[in-house]
Amino acid sequence: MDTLAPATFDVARIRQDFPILSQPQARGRPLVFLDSGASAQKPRVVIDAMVRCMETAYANVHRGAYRLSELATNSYEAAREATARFINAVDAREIVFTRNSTEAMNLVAHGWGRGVMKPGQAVLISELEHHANIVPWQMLRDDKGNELRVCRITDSGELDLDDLEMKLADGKVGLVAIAHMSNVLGTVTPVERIVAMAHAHGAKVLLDGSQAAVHRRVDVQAIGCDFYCFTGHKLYGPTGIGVLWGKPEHLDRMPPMLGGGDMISYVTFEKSEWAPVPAKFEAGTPAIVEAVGLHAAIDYVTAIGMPAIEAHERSLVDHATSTLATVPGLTLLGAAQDRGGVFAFALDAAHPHDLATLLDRAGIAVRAGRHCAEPLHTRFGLENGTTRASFGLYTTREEIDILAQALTEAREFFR
Amino acid sequence: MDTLAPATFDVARIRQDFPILSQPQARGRPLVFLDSGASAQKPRVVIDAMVRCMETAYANVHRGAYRLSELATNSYEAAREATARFINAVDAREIVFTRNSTEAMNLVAHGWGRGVMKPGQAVLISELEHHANIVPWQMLRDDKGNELRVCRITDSGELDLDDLEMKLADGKVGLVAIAHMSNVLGTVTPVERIVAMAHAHGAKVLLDGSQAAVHRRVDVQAIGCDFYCFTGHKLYGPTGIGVLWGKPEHLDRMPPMLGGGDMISYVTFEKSEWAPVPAKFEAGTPAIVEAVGLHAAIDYVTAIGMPAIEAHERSLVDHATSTLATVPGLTLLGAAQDRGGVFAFALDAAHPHDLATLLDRAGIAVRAGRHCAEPLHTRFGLENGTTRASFGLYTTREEIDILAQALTEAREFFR
Amino acid sequence: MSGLFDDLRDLYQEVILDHGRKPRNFRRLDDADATARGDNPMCGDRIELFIRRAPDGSIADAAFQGRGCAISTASASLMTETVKGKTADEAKDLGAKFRELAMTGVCPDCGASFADEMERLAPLSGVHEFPSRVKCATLAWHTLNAALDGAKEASSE
Amino acid sequence: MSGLFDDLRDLYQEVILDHGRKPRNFRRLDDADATARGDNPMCGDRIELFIRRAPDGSIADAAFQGRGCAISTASASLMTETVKGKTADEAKDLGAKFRELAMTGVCPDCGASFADEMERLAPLSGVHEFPSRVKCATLAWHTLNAALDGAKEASSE
Ligand SMILES: Cc1ncc(COP(=O)(O)O)c(C=O)c1O
Ligand SMILES: Cc1ncc(COP(=O)(O)O)c(C=O)c1O
Repeated sequence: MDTLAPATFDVARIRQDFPILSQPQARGRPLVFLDSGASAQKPRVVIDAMVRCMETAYANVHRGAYRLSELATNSYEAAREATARFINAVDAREIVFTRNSTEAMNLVAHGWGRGVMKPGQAVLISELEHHANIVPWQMLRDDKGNELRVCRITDSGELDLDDLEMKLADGKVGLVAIAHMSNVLGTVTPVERIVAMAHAHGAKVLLDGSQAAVHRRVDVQAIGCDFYCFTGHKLYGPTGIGVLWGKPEHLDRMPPMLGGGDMISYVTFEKSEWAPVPAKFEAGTPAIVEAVGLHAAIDYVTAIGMPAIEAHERSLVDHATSTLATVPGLTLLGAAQDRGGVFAFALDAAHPHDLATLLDRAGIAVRAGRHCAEPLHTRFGLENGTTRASFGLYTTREEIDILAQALTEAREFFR
Repeated sequence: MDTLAPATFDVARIRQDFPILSQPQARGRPLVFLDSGASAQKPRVVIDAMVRCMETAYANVHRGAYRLSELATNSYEAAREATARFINAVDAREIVFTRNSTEAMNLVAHGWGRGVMKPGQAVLISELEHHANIVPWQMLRDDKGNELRVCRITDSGELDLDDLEMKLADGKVGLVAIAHMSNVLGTVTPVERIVAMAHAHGAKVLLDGSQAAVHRRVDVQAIGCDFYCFTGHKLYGPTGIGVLWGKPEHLDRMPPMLGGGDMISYVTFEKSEWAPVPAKFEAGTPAIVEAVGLHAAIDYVTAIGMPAIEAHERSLVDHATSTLATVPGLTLLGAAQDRGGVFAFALDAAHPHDLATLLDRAGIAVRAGRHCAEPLHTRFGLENGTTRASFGLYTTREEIDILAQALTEAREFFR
Repeated sequence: MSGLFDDLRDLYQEVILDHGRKPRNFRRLDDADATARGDNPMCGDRIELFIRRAPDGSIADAAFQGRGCAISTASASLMTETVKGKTADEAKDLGAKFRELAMTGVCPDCGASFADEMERLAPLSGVHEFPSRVKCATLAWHTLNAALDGAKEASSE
Repeated sequence: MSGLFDDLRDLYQEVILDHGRKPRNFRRLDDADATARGDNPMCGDRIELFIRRAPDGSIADAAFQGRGCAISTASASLMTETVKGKTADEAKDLGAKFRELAMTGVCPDCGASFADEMERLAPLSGVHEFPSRVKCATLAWHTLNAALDGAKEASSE
């Protein structure tokens, strides 16, 4: 069961690309960073690209009639093209840059939910969603009355497709909004099937790829979804930039959420005319340097190869599954067949927050809490939350061993 | 009329702080960057702070129970405190980080305009506004019916306070939204008077400080306004971060614009409870590294001293006013008494776009167009737009001389 | 036992672990005069605090229910023990001192009025080295203030 | 004259400056069969194009009005001169070749069919070195396509 990462994937070499991993740490222990699911560390190429932009080629975009501004505009638009290629969009104009995936989902809730959906149509999410894919739909419901339906998940943490089918059956669902990968259970959802089912019932599909896009090759055309989003900082890129991809015919129909410069063609006090997509959705000065950084991050993971990254992660997942099973008193949340490198767990002797404090002392960075997925924790009766270890491409098996060992000792500490 | 900058302000030394200014340029000519009004260049301290954050202290904020995350959270919140001090806010909780000032104004249009204002109340802007302070109010009007009133400006580019008074008189105006400094005319508006007039008629005041906050010390308590916003990238800081300040009692009443993680206290599928301000308005992972960069930018300008920066700018403004007057065929837009370092002009012989192309060849970066202030250009009958030179703290008199000389030659070129 | 976590014994002193595992006064007070809910949304801690006043206004009984980490549970437990018999003002004063202790690790002028009480609470002083945990230790005291002021909810945010 | 802008003579050749200052066919066609508006929101260029067809469908007359920089005005002026007498297909073909010229500076297979026309348009080829100005040169041709296709508006965006 322990598959090996391909020989080309040299994790020791990759770790050298990340300056923070070789930083001296408090108490001299090496940093075991197992919180990449919350936000990933940044490789030198990303940092360098941002620095280079600010030191040699910075100006506002879309506006100037001079060389520096053209350079900056070209870099910004090149980032859009790289992003389009990364998820196999047909055209760069289908890519809208946002602050993060939270804003991307809100953009759909606003532009599609409020702007296009009919009041009688429902939104269907699932029990494993991140708050970013719950709260915008609650706001839509409270504001416009669109019913919010919730697809159940099974005890092993997989989508209950029978329930999905049932909740689609009356044809009232206008939009299915579901995570491509859970940030708590690790579950990778069967997106092609979800899309087929939703489309069969006349519903559009938004996929929250915040976790999935980091871990495997995403092909929006092959998946067939209508909207897809992810967030730069989890993909080894900068904070302050996220991505919404949408089918162009959908984006065209959506009214903008924010008004301002660069998103209009003509302005008089009486009336403004929206610019074509994606400019329509990018009011004001965008995150220029961050787009450049995201481009570098995409180039970085693409050069390593998403398949290699996925294989490495699969080997980590297998190793973690078997290793964590040996820790006495540990319960893993979720046991999906198809899963990524995120492990949330409860230790019988310790509250998650106390546990995280202990692990931190051992140099192990994990998260404690409900990971912005409170309803999911409620579903599993874990109101105290869980402790979560999540992996990046720089994560090693040794780090997982260190975690397992520390968990075992932590249990002793609290008993 | 030619006042000198204080001796402490050594512009040659300051220029060394900005890596891009010593970059070799195409055709060997030095870069004369006169587009700081669109976006300013970044000093090394800002770049370094961002790099340091990513290389040594990066993690997601507000979430982790480990040292790195605490470090990152502290840095993020320290940026909020520095921002509060910068504009003399009472408390850091009055500071909301946004993507840019465009988003800040949209946040007010959403939270105050849609959330608090009554349908019968009007919004009063002025003819000199940037699109970011026009379009959100048009959207509010088209969506909720709130009338949009426009205060006239005089031919010299100053607010017509009689008109302001007249348009406030019926007490229907709920919000006055006005630029503290025009990005085209350079006009600095009499904000204390505006506030006094607006408050006397029961209207709140939002000031668009995108330009002003860069050029002079802003004290929101002394001004007495209700909301103030500015944008990081014009203040020598990073892209991707802006600031909305609001009186806490106002922010408390405003519903959030975006839903997601970190902006709620409790979430069930039935209902979510908003977190207290400012978290309520900061859904999802914020621009962490950018907040750190903004902090460094604020420290940088504060160390130089806003009064010194203002004095330097005043000396540039005086120099430019007299020097540009010697260019044949040049018409300056606006002649306000109190003005900042932004000069938009029309040259009789050349279309602004052609002129900018010429100046670019001479290494001079200026903007051509309507500078996201189309109605203002329409007001002055300049449908073709203008060419604009805008100054930063690194701008020198020599650069203004180079501009004036190039304009004179450009006129010959086109005649 | 290995030494991996030895330097955490300062934070998790035996008395903390003990109160965390077996909180005192962990029950409803059906005849409570005042109750308040305390929330720490960050980690999901949530307590409900019950206060019964004596005829002279002092705190006759204090109890709590809820869930939380060892620190917040131990702190609530120790608090209910400590405030019994105190007047509202004394209890608030003690809370202020305790918060200072939790945030800084010391409380110079504490000994003066509440030497015994502060000594009982001292095991929680280790929390000051863990900024993200300070809120866990102070939640119960925030909630006490809320209950004494007649508010229904407190939040450590 | 100083040499500050000498290397811009390639872009602003005398013929461009001349057509920019004194555009040809700069008028309304009251008997137009087709009109279209072309916009470049970025710099405020806006032209209105008028086409009159001959009985055989070819372009009998072309004229324009509007405002714009020297490049876009000169390009519209030269275009109206060049397309007269062409069929719609020929005019579109010529437009495609011109766009290639404007974007790359060359048009290898252009000489074949429209040698003379391309020579007249050649002074605009310098624009390819100025990416932000290419749209100025091609706006008129986009608008022509729109007029020939019966659309009312074109945008260089
Ligand atoms: C599944 C999922 N969706 C959405 C988000 C929100 O991402 P962001 O905070 O970058 O908007 C996250 C991460 O926090 C996530 O894991
Ligand atoms: C006066 C004024 N308001 C608003 C803005 C918008 O700023 P941003 O694009 O950073 O949102 C600008 C700058 O473009 C400006 O000059």
